[in-house]
Amino acid sequence: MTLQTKLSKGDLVVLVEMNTPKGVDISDLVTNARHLKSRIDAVVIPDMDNGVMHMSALAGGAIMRQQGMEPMIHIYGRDRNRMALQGDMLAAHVLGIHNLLVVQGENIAHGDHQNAKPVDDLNELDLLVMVHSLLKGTDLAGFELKGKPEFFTGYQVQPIQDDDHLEEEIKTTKAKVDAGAQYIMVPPVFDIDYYIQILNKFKSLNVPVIATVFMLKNVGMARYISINDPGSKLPESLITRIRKAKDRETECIRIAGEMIKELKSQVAGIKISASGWEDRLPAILDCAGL
Amino acid sequence: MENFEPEIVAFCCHYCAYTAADMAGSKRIAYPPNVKIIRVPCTGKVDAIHIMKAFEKGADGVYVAGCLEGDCHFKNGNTRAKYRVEQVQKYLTDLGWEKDRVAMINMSAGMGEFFASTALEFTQNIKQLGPSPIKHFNTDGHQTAVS
Amino acid sequence: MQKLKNIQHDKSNDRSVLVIGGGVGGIRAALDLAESRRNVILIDKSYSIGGLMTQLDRTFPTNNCDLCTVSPHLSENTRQIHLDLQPMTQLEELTGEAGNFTATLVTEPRYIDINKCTACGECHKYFPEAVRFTPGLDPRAPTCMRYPQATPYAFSIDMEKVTDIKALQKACKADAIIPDDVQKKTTVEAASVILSVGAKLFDPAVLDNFGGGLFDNVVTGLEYERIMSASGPFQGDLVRVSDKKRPKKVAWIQCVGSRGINKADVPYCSGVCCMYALKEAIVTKERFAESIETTIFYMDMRTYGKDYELYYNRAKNDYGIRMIRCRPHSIVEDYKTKDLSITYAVEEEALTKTEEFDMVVLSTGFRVGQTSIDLMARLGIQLNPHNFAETDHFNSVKTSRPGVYVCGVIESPKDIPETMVQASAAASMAATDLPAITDIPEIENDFMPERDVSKEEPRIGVFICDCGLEIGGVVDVDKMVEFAETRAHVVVSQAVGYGCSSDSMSMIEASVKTNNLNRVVIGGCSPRTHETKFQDLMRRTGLNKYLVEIVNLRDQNTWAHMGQPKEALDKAYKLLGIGINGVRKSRSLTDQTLPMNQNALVVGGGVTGMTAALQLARQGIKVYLVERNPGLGGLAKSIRKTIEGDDVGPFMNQLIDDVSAHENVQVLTRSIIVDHSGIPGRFKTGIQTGPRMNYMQLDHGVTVLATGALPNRPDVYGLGTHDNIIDQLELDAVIEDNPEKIKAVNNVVMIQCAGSREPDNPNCSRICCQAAMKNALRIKAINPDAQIFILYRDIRTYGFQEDYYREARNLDVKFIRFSADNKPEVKIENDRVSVFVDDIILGRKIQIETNCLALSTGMIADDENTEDLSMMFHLPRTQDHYFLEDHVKLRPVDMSVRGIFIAGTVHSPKTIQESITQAHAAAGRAQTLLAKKEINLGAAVAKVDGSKCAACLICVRACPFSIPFINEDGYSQIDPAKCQGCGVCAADCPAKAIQLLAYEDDQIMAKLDGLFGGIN
Amino acid sequence: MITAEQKPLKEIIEYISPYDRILLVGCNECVTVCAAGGRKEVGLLASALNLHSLKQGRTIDIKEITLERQCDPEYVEELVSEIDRADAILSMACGCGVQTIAERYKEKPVFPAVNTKFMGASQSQGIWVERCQGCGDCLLGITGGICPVARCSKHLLNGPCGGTSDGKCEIAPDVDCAWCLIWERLKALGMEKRYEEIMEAKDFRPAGGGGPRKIIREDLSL
Amino acid sequence: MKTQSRLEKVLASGALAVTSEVGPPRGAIPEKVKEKASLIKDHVDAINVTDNQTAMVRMSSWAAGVIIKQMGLDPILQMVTRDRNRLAMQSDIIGAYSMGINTMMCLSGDHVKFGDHPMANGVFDLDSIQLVQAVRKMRDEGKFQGGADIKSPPKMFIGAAANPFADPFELRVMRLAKKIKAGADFIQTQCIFNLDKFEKYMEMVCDRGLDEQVHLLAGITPMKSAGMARYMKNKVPGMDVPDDVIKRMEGVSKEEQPEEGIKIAIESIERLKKVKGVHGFHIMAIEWEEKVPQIVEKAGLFPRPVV
Repeated sequence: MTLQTKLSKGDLVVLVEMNTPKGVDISDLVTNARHLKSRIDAVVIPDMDNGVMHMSALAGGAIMRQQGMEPMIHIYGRDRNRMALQGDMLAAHVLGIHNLLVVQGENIAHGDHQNAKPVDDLNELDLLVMVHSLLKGTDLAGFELKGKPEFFTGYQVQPIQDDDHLEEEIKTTKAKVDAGAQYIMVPPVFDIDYYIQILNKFKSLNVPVIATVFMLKNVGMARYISINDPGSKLPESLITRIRKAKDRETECIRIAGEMIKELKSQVAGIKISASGWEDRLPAILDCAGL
Repeated sequence: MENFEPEIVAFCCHYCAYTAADMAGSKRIAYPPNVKIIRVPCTGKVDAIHIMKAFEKGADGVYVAGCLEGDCHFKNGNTRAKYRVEQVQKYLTDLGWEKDRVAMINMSAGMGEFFASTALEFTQNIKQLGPSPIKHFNTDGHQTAVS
Repeated sequence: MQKLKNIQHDKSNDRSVLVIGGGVGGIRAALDLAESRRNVILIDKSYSIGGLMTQLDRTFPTNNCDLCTVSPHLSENTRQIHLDLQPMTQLEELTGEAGNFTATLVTEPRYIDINKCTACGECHKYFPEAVRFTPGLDPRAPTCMRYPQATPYAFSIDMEKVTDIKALQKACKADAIIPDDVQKKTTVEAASVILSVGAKLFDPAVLDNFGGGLFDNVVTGLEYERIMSASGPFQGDLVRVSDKKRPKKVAWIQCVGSRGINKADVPYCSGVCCMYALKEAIVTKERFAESIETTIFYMDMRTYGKDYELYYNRAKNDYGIRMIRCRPHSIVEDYKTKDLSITYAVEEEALTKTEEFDMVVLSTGFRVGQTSIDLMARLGIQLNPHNFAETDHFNSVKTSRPGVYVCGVIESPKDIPETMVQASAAASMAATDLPAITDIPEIENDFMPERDVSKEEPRIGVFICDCGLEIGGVVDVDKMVEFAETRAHVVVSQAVGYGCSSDSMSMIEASVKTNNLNRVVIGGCSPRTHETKFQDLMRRTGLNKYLVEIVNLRDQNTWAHMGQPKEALDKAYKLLGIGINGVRKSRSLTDQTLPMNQNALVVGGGVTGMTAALQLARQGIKVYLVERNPGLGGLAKSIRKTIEGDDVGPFMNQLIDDVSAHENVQVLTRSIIVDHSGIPGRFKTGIQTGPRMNYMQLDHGVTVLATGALPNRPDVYGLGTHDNIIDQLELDAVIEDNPEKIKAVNNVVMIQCAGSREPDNPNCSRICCQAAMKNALRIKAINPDAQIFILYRDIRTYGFQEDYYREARNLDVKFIRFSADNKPEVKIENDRVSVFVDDIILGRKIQIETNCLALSTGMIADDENTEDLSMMFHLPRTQDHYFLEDHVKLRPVDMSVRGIFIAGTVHSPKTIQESITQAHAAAGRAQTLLAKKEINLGAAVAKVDGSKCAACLICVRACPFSIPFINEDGYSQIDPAKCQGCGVCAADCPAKAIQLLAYEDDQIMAKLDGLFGGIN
Repeated sequence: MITAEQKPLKEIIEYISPYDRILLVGCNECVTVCAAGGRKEVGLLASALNLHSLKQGRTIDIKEITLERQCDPEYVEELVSEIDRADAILSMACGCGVQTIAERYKEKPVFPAVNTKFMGASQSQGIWVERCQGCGDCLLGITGGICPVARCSKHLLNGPCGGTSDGKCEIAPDVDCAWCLIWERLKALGMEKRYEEIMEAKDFRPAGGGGPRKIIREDLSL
Repeated sequence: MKTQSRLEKVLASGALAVTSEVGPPRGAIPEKVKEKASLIKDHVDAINVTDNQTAMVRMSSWAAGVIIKQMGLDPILQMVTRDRNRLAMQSDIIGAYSMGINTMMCLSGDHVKFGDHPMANGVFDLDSIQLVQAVRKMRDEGKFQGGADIKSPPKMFIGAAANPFADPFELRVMRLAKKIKAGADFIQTQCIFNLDKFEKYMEMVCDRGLDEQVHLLAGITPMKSAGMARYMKNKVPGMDVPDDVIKRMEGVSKEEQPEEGIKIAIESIERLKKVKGVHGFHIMAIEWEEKVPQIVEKAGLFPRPVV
């Protein structure tokens, strides 16, 4: 069953995020994927996430396909112009990658190639328009394509900073849905009750809402997020809980698992991001009872 | 029984307990000389057989001393050692021995005082328990292992 | 017999660093450089190196005898390739410039060929007069060693005092006397110079009121050390000089010759005397008798170092050492009994008292001798007003002459750990004038080929140290020797004195050869400290280094059981039994090696981290600088001025620019460490980096932790409740940014130790007293009419900071002392802040209304962060959550996990300059590891016997590092290059098919047999 | 593999108490892999027995030997050189090994030191689970690779009983319901239809109902 | 008519059948059987006689069945495959039939672990479906399992059990189909508390047309207390007691709880009467047989038809 049909049937979908390597050694990527094969519905492959140069998501998606798994790749306008993007989309279809997630590319200044020149030929809305056009068999210049690609396209909501921003973000997201986004992915919030409130608001857009569970790894990381990303509402009690744990890593896995448990009845799908600790994903799934 | 001086073997891991023992020495903290240390790289190396053989050869008590839980230099050698000590305790119980003749103790390299106080405590416990059941008092008051 | 090896200078790296002074500082600097494969010439005017520290009895806080901890550093074979030791040598002239100096050296005649001398001591039997052994106490032989592990291990002769040269030559069986030895002059090329000549101790003889030099039972601190020392004049017995009787009452008088009260005094604080007086008092009680009464007369107790306050508290509370805050006026000797009476004023009661003592120790401090002043003139470096070497305010080892660096007491008064830090820092700085470390090729060690002993019957040699009195003073070494003789296969059994001294080492080496030994047991101290040294010895004899077993007779026997000599002897027999049986089963093993990763990870982007990163980067090392905040700078960025008056801002901006611009530094801000694995030289650390927490793994060979401490914000004295109640850091900013506001203040009150020296933060924050002086003086400069009150417990302006304290007093800053149990009170009424304090001198409570109350809140460890890091990196911490270094005296920046170093305030509170010095030191120590191209993993790896293996997979699953796998032959295989050597698989293997080399089961069984008297 | 578990020490001690010289024989096959009777367990048991006898004030002579495989006469033959010096044999092999020894050395008493448990697989380190009962007529091909004979508490062949909850068997919450597993597997394989076929009553002759079983390979036998 | 079974006749008449059960005593006390049976004799069409229920040793079900038969009532012989192999079971069947017992239930039985003989070996030579098949073969083909002919084969009306609530739910209907395919004439279900789920189940049953092929009797158990409800939910395997039922029981005072339990049972029957495919009720009043008449009456199932 593809992701799309499963979502349309109302079944819970479980996605995990896996980064392509910075380099050509794909052994970890493949091994981690294999360990999850029967347990998840799709693998989300970010494309040079956070502005850090990695192997392209297109290749990552193709590798997942080779492993018999369903890929979903990020697309955004920072690094490629409309030519490159359309070309890559056609390639994606041919390589068996049919799930797209339109994201906003991280500011170049935050990445590892700070001197690079951002392209920004198309914005997120343009991208959705572009995908829509390709689906219809026409490229952005109006020329007809030989063979139409098929895509299931979603939109990645920006991290919510506060209630005002939430309202604004719902508006922009609605525009994306109107432009053809078929599902939306909501970034992580650590206060579950608050997260559920947010998710419920997005549900009003009438497309499947996928929540994100982001794995904390230690106190330092939790502290960093609580200070630097107040919108993610990381409660002090969570930091205390990790500090008090005898085995902090296991506790972090448990926390992620519990979040998934709480969220799974509330949303159409859950994406788990272990951010480099993909080898711990099976343990998180165990804890989540998935 | 009063002048019974037990023979105690302590299997100490190099990184924590052995260093703690050195630390106790360098701080001149006295503890009973009954404790004799055999150094191992990690308590995970200590096999149940080593403990059993120590008893067989005449030990009145044996303890395995490793790093604090969660702090093992080799990730989890000390927790494995703990299970092995429990295994030996079960054996001893089955044999009708006191299971407290063997123990697992955790400490960090800096805990010289703790090393000394546990050595004292363990020695006192073994004194309470008396000589190993395989030892028999000769008329001159000396104990010998029958072997 | 140890020879001084002729240096074969590496051609491509032929520029050396000249280190002047062979005290601990000079030795540390020289060894750091040599270990980093830099060529070093170490000169010392004395006939053997070691300096002051080797004369000390024990050092705090561990109260160890540190001879043995220093000595392993002195004779490691492998280092000699790069280290050229020239005793009895002085610098005459230094020309040229940084990178290209020419030094003229003069070596005095020794009259003994050190390559022939066996240090047998025959010569001194015949000519016992003339040369002084210990300052002031011990007139001894003309050919005399200063301490038993002297390096080089050879006598020297003071030819002027020799009457009959022929007779002397005759006495020497080794034919080592060179009567016509002459002074030699040489020139050497040096890229840089490190000056580490230390300082002299003040001679109290000039003070008539303390009878120094006149009264037998008044001694200086150092003399007291010598009296207690096992190698001292009374063989380690504490007795009075006058009647050789054990004293019952000993007093210490602090600040003798320091802190400028008398005419002969120097104005500065000598920094170390408070700690050594406490140590001597504790050791007196600990080693000699609880009942000896110990009293310390002091002005301010300056226990400002790491955990020193705890040591002070122990002295007071656990040992009952009496503390009297008073400067005694004089000492009077009873001419008959030679007892001493001290007259002193009791502060609280305003009366004087006279009390009798058996012995009085004068805590004398440092001063720079004329020879050092002359030497510094020859080096062309500037002196400060106190005749110490003037250094850069942001780099304490950098002198006024580029390329010349200093370390140790010649820079400023300091204790051993600080000297060690500065030595490593100086070495690191000196290396910057040499080619980058990454450009130096590696030279192979060439030991003789190993002998195959597998077919031989065991022939065991047992060598037992007495370690001065440390072992021999508790148990009878001869009896142990006899015991060992009776064991099977023991061919040789003998006592060797200090086994780690070079003569004993040579003797053992010779014995191995003449007796054709194939296994060796050393009964001595802990293998943790000395195993390598004896393993090197084995290699020199052509034996595999795993054929030696060290029996821990000292640390785990005589030290712990000194009160039970009989039981300790019995235990010694058993420990020897374990060792002998164990070595019998030892096998020759090969060490595993892996290539070194030459990147460095520096955690923390404050002043310390940046300095360390830059220093490493300049040596060609790729550095990852990880900082959790969005920008670099850390706490130092919020400081405006140093006490010396330097602007911190421009300095920091320059540093940030340099770091950001350096091609070898990869700055990773907004980065959090989340995992860590690997072994020293091949670490792998995972970080989350950037605003979106991108995960990244860094490969690196070493780690420098410089994550700093936090400014303390305790909830005391109304801090945070009123605009006029601020901390010193805020005051610093106000003074700089808003002088108008300062002009408007009338009464300024500062309260010291706010939140420090308290149960929940027991140590001294070190920086607050100088911060108070700094800010007080600046306020006075802006607003001379301002009244300033500093409420304190002890003023701890150590070293030259005392100058600022004196200046503050001169400017009429009021100092009011309070005690921990009677603290000032702050009241806010009608928005006005008042401080109430009991004035001890006035004997009443006074009220000061203030419009500026500055609290000296100091620092507190970043518990949450160090806890996280300590778990990931497996590092110990102190009780108050700072990182705990490997050895508090001798390895102050090394952590117990090799390859991890700490610097800055994550170690303990310190000033910017001190942090920078430690950063350089950490970078220098890191280079000693990075200079190697290979990592030695040791030989303790698991080995599978395929014929026994049942391929059950238990090892595959049990291994914490996932190393074993089932190979195509169907049995488990363990890659020795990956095996970490924990032995979990060996213990779990149900088929007993796995053995951990060096800890095989048969060896452990044999050890058990040895313990219980059986033979195996 | 065949799994086993050491007998209670008390029982072993009772067996061997009349004897002074014991030959303690381990096996390097299944019982090593399930950590019941390999070299290590042999060593531990020997040590425990020694401790026991020393406590009684007597010494026993325990000779430890671990054979490659105790169920093959050729390996068992290796005991010949030791057998005369033993009063009794204590075997840590499965029942097959014990019987092979008993058959070869008829003059010596042979005692089992382990309880032979079942044919199982290792689930994770230190945990072994039953997977096969050797019924002689393998059904796995039609049950999705999961055996209802070995893994259903009631050996049901036609589906789960009414006691299943949450996919677990009624006998204990940690026991998976074999039929739930079979069903999931059949679904995954698209073989749901298989389930609807009634499995006829099982012929128990190949399972041992017809007496001790034997395999004869004429092409191999000599 | 396949058999002489009264139950078959009632069902064939199109009336809603009512059965209940009697657990034989743990001792040779025939009076006890009689006493229990007479409590319900007028209110049910047939009486299940349990076979070592909950794996506890009791008087054998066919002996107790004979006692009931001798009272002129109609016993349903329960037989579990746990305690007997195929020889014993076939011999008991022809024995029982010879004593006039013509209706039986084929079950696998609770696991021995739960009973008073946990050390016993469960036989399970056949499973319940295979037993249904075996009885049908005896009746319709006149053959024993071994293939030999039966002289005068037993004509048993064959029942089997169904639990609509055990896992996996989707298998429940298929399993029912299997039992029907094997030869089950009627089905008695596990106690039904979750009516919604049961209705869904019945829909699936009807979708497959199984209601045409078998007579399904819905299981009803009156609860004595909220405690019992909780116990059933938590401790009895394969039981589905929804929270609102427990809440309802808890909502009344302890004294009123038995009455509430009976009320629930009656309401359930009323509701289930309307469900397509439900051909009757099997009332399991565990150790509470005296309440069966009341339930039957209040549920409008009294009097019983005469056939």
